[in-house]
Order: sequence, then structure tokens, then C-alpha cells
Amino acid sequence: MVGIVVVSHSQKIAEGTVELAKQMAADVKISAAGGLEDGSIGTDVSRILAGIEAVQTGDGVVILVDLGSAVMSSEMAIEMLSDGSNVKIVDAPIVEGTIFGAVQASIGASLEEVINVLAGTKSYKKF
Amino acid sequence: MVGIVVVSHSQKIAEGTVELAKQMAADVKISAAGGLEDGSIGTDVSRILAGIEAVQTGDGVVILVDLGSAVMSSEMAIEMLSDGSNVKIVDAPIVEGTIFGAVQASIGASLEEVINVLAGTKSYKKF
Amino acid sequence: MATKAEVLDFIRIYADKMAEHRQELTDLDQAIGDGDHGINMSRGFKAVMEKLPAVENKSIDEILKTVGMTLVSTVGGAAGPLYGTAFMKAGMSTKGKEELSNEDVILAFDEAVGGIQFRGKAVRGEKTILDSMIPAIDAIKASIKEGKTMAVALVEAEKAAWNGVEYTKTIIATKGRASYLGERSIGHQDPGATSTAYAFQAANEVAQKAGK
Amino acid sequence: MATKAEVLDFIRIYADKMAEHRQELTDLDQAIGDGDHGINMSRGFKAVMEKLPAVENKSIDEILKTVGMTLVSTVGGAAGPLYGTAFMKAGMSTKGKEELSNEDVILAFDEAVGGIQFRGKAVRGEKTILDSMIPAIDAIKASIKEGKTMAVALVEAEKAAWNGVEYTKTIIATKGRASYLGERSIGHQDPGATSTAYAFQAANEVAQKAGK
Ligand SMILES: Nc1ncnc2c1ncn2[C@@H]1O[C@H](COP(=O)(O)OP(=O)(O)O)[C@@H](O)[C@H]1O
Ligand SMILES: Nc1ncnc2c1ncn2[C@@H]1O[C@H](COP(=O)(O)OP(=O)(O)O)[C@@H](O)[C@H]1O
Ligand SMILES: [Mg+2]
Ligand SMILES: [Mg+2]
Ligand SMILES: [Mg+2]
Ligand SMILES: [Mg+2]
Repeated sequence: MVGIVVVSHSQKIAEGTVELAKQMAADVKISAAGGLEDGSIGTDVSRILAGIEAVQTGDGVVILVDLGSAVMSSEMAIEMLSDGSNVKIVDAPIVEGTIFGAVQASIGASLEEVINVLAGTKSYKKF
Repeated sequence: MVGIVVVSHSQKIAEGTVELAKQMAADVKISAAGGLEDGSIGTDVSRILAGIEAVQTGDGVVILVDLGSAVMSSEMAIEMLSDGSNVKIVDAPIVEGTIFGAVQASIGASLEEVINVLAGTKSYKKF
Repeated sequence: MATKAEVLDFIRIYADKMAEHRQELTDLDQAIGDGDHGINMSRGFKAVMEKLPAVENKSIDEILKTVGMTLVSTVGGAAGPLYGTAFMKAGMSTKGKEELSNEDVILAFDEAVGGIQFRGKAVRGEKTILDSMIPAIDAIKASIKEGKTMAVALVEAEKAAWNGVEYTKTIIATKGRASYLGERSIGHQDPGATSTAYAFQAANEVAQKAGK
Repeated sequence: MATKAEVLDFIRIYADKMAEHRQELTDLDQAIGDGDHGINMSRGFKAVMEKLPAVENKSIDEILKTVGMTLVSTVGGAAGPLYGTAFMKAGMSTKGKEELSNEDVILAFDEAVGGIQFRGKAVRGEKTILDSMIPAIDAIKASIKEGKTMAVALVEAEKAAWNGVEYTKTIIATKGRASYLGERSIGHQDPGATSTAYAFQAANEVAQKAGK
């Protein structure tokens, strides 16, 4: 199953997003990499790295980011992996994208399929 | 100043989003309407209503929602206001939109301007 | 015809059913949604039962509006604004009434379903509440038009509601969370249509007790 | 030329400066960002100071790489991956060295700025670290080319860095959080360019002490 890592500056956002995603897809492989080790706001490459490792089953991992340094920190985490070739940062809204991505991943979609669905999240209309 | 209400099924997401927005715009009028009264997952019209009232200065309010019933619950809250004409739900990513909206609102943008910026959030590229 | 006592009885029986079928509705929602519909409905109607004593001596519209307002703030999911609006609209159509004629009942149901459509912007065939509610109301109207009693009409209504529930298994969801699954929602029974069928089951039981 | 002791001295002095200017950098970031740059840099360099004793007897590249790795995981903002990559790349360019020639120093600076550009995908003129770093490194290169000592070169470098900081006030931010403000970022001094100028100030102070 494709894994998902939620990288937010805020631990609360990352954790809350994981909770919402699990409601829709209880068995999804997902981890929250939010905030710094002490709970304060920011992004931490080691937490992202641990998050990736926790959900990587070999089928690939998508990383959703909030903003700013979340992208750069995630890129560094990927570079630090011995093989980061199937770990991809996707440009999608962090909360909405995670939920849609979790639904897709849980039904056994491939990494490519999950990435495609996430690419479409931006054009999803909420109402 | 235009007010912002963050309506999420998750209290953590709403609170975390408000924290990130305040980092960028300390003086912004913003409230978190997340989860149910007992902290569990869902949306609650009374909490949204209280959220709107807390940030309405007369300059208008934008509501950002996560998904599903957040839209319907926000619509009900607006209908319950004696005058909800300058309270608008916007279709924008909840975390990213809130942060961009907060920056705009804090520099004194009008309701219309904030709504315009939020409409553009979907096409913002994270990388 | 429906007396205020019957309206109250309907609410209580429906509330009992939502508690009783909590797990069933939740399991249905687990398959195509976020697995909370039974939790939502039972939480909402538990709150309704707590509010009810304070308004049971008021007119029917006050009772229905209180039910609606309570659901809106306690259900927590889409069902909250939807059923909440339905009860509020039904209440508004029965202003000042202490008893409802068959026409009043039909009007109240029409307003209720109109409220759900206004709120949810769905039509029949989108795998929602409407797929059991609309056929059930149509059945009531047809029966009453044929000169049957409300008790008979509600037997037909419940039957139509459950048929509607069965129908939801055959269609794709295009509204609500189940729509996130696309094609994969086919084959699954809609939780909201199911909780609506229980509402007609409750109404039917009240009517059979009254025998009219 | 730079000895390992000087490299360590540079790190310690820079760490002191980040603690000392914590509020100033935070205030600058408050105006056009999220108000944490001073917090970030001082937290990161506090962690560096804790890690330093364990590696101070290793070669220069190990020391620089440790600084980079530490910053990456403790700074918490964009400055973490940026300065982290800079120190790591500088480290990689000084492999096994116990002492750096002027050419080594220039190569290390070039690798550092290359790392920042690789990581942040910015160019000069976008109101970032680069706007003080690139002119400072250019000044070093020009001075050394003219046959001046590193101590003289670093005086010029610090001067150029502060000029770059001044220049950031006149331009619009197109990278990083300050870019969210668009036009409104004009008139404000970039926090990252400022923290970089303090790095050249630290390097300059070390060189003046050594007098070479
Ligand atoms: N727009 C809509 N119109 C009518 N009914 C809807 C709509 N959206 C969802 N529903 C109904 O709501 C049910 C789900 O309710 P519930 O689980 O309480 O809400 P949520 O999806 O927010 O968790 C669905 O099974 C469906 O019948
Ligand atoms: N892409 C980039 N390239 C170079 N420098 C950048 C880039 N993005 C941001 N910066 C620098 O980082 C500084 C902000 O650092 P900091 O406040 O620690 O990060 P954050 O913006 O994540 O809170 C900015 O002032 C700017 O100089
Ligand atoms: Mg549900
Ligand atoms: Mg729900
Ligand atoms: Mg910052
Ligand atoms: Mg920051």
C-alpha cells in the first residue's frame, strides 16, 4: 500500500489531518510529521525521515506539505534515504489532499494513481 | 478588519491553522471552529456561529472549510445570523487559504479583496 | 391525522431506533464514508430526548423546530444540517398547530424534503437520504389520494423507503463523502437513506398503534 | 588560510551572534514573515554548540557536516535546510582537511552558496540569504585575486554583505514567506540576508584576531 506522510509546521494540523484521513480509510499507512520535537512550530527533517520510514512498504510514499520550509525539509529527508526514488512530494492542499490520497491508497491504488488523484485535488470543488 | 473563521471537523486542525496564521499575521481577527463541543470529530453549527460573531467587526468574515458537512454547517450558521450578507464561505484549501487570507486581512484588505486572493490560492504552486 | 402525542411518540421511537441501529448505520458508513453515521444520529437524538421534556407542551411547530435545532448542533456530520433543516422546515409549516390533518402531514413532509434538497443540493439518484425519502413521501401522497388512511399510507411509505434503500446499492454516490469513492461506492447501501427508512418505520409504528 | 581552531572559533562566534541578535532577527521576520528567524537560528546554533565538543577533534569536513546536519533538524524554518545544506556542502568540499588554504576557503564558500541555491532554487535579487552571501563571496574572491590577505578579504566581505542587506530593503520578495506579501515586502530588510551578514562578521572577527 502507498504510504502517506503529512508534513506540517503544526503538530496539531498533522495529527488532526491523519485522524480525518483514518476516519475515511482506517487501514491506510499514514504518519504525521508535524512541528518540532518539542511541539513548537516548524519542520524537522528527522521527523519527516522517520515518518517516511514508518509508512514505506516498498509501494512508495507521497508527502503532503503545508507551506514554506516544509518542501525543502521534505526534499532533504528524501535525499537522506538510501533509495528515495519512490518517495514523492506532491503539490496538493495538505488537509484535502491527504484525505483524498488516503482513500485512494487504501483501495490499493499505485503510487502513480495516488499522485494523479492528488494532482486533481486542486480543481475539486467544495461546493 | 475582515475576520476569518476556520471550520474543520478536527479541533486540532482548526487550532493549528489559527496558530500558523497568527504567526504570519499576529493581529488578524481569526477564530477556530473545529470539531464538536466534546472535542470529537465533526462540525457544529453553534461553534461556527460563535466563531463568526467573535471575528465580525462589521468589515465582513470569510469562512474556510475542510470538507463534507463543514460547508452545510457553515451555511446554516450564516442563515442564523440577523445579517449574514457579508459573511462568505470560500472554496479554498483550508490551511493554505487561511494563511494567505490572514496575511491579506491583516494588511487591511476588503472582504472582496480577501475573497479574490483566496480564489487564487488553488493555483498557488508550493514548489 | 396526527395528534401532538403521536408526533412526540414518533420522535421518541425514532430516537430509540437510532440508538438501536447505531452500529448498523456506522458499519454502512464505514464502507463508503467516515464511519460515523450511527454515532452521529444516536448522539443527535440522545440530545433531542434531553431537550424534549422542555417543549413537549408547546405547539407541534415548536417541538419540531427544537428537534431540528438540536440535531443541527449535535449530530456533527452532514446528517445534522440535513435532518436538522428537515425538522425545522416541517416545523415552520405547522405553525401553531396542536394537531395535524393529513394535508398538514403531507405538507410537513414536503417541506422537510424540500429543506433537505435546499441544504444538500442533491436530487434523487445520488445515493442519499432523498432516495428513500422521496419515494416514501410519494407513496403517502398516492395512498391518501386513493382515499386510504394515513395508517395504510405509512405502511406503503415504509415499504417504498426500504425499496429506495435497496436501490441505493445499485447506484454511484455523487454527493457527500461516498462520492470520494466514485465507482467503488456501487454495491454499498447508503447509510443516510437507511436512517431515513427508519424514520418512516417509526412513523408507521406510531400510526399502527393509533390505528388510523 | 584557516586553521581548524579558527573554523571552530568561527562557529562559536556565529552561534554567540545568533543568540545575541535573536530578537533583532525575529523582529525583522515579524514584519515580512512568521516572526521566528531569530528563534530558529539561535535554537539551531544552541544545538550546534551542544554537538560541537563531540566532533571538535575530527577533521574540518566532519565538523562542518555536523553543523549542517544539526541545523537541518533543529532550526525549524527555511533557514534550517538552507544553512544546513550550506554547511554540509562546505564540509564535503573540505574532505579530510585539518587546515584550509585560501583556495579551500573560497571553494567551501562556493559550495555553500551552491548548496543554498540548489536547496532554495532562488537567484540573487529575490530578497534572500543570497543577496548578502553572493556579494560577500565575490568580495573575497576579488580581494584574494588582488593578492590581499584573507583578513583583508573578510573585511571587504562583511562590508559587501551589509550592503547586500541594505539592498534587500529596496526589492520585492519572490521566494520564501515574505513573497506572500508581494509588493508590501518592499522597504523591509530581509532577515535571512541579515543572519548571513552576521556570519561574515563572525568570520571577519576570527580573521582579525588571527591577523592574517
Ligand atoms: N448533499 C446531500 N444531500 C442529501 N443527503 C446527503 C448529502 N450529503 C450526504 N448525505 C447523506 O448523509 C449521509 C452521511 O451522513 P453522516 O455520516 O452523518 O455525515 P458525514 O458524511 O458528514 O459523516 C449519507 O449517507 C447521505 O445519505
Ligand atoms: N528559497 C530560498 N532561498 C534562499 N533563501 C531563502 C529562501 N526562502 C527563504 N529564504 C531565507 O530564509 C529566511 C527566513 O528564514 P526562517 O524565518 O528561518 O524560515 P521560515 O520562513 O520557514 O520561517 C528569509 O528571510 C530568506 O532570507
Ligand atoms: Mg459519516
Ligand atoms: Mg462525519
Ligand atoms: Mg520565519
Ligand atoms: Mg517559520
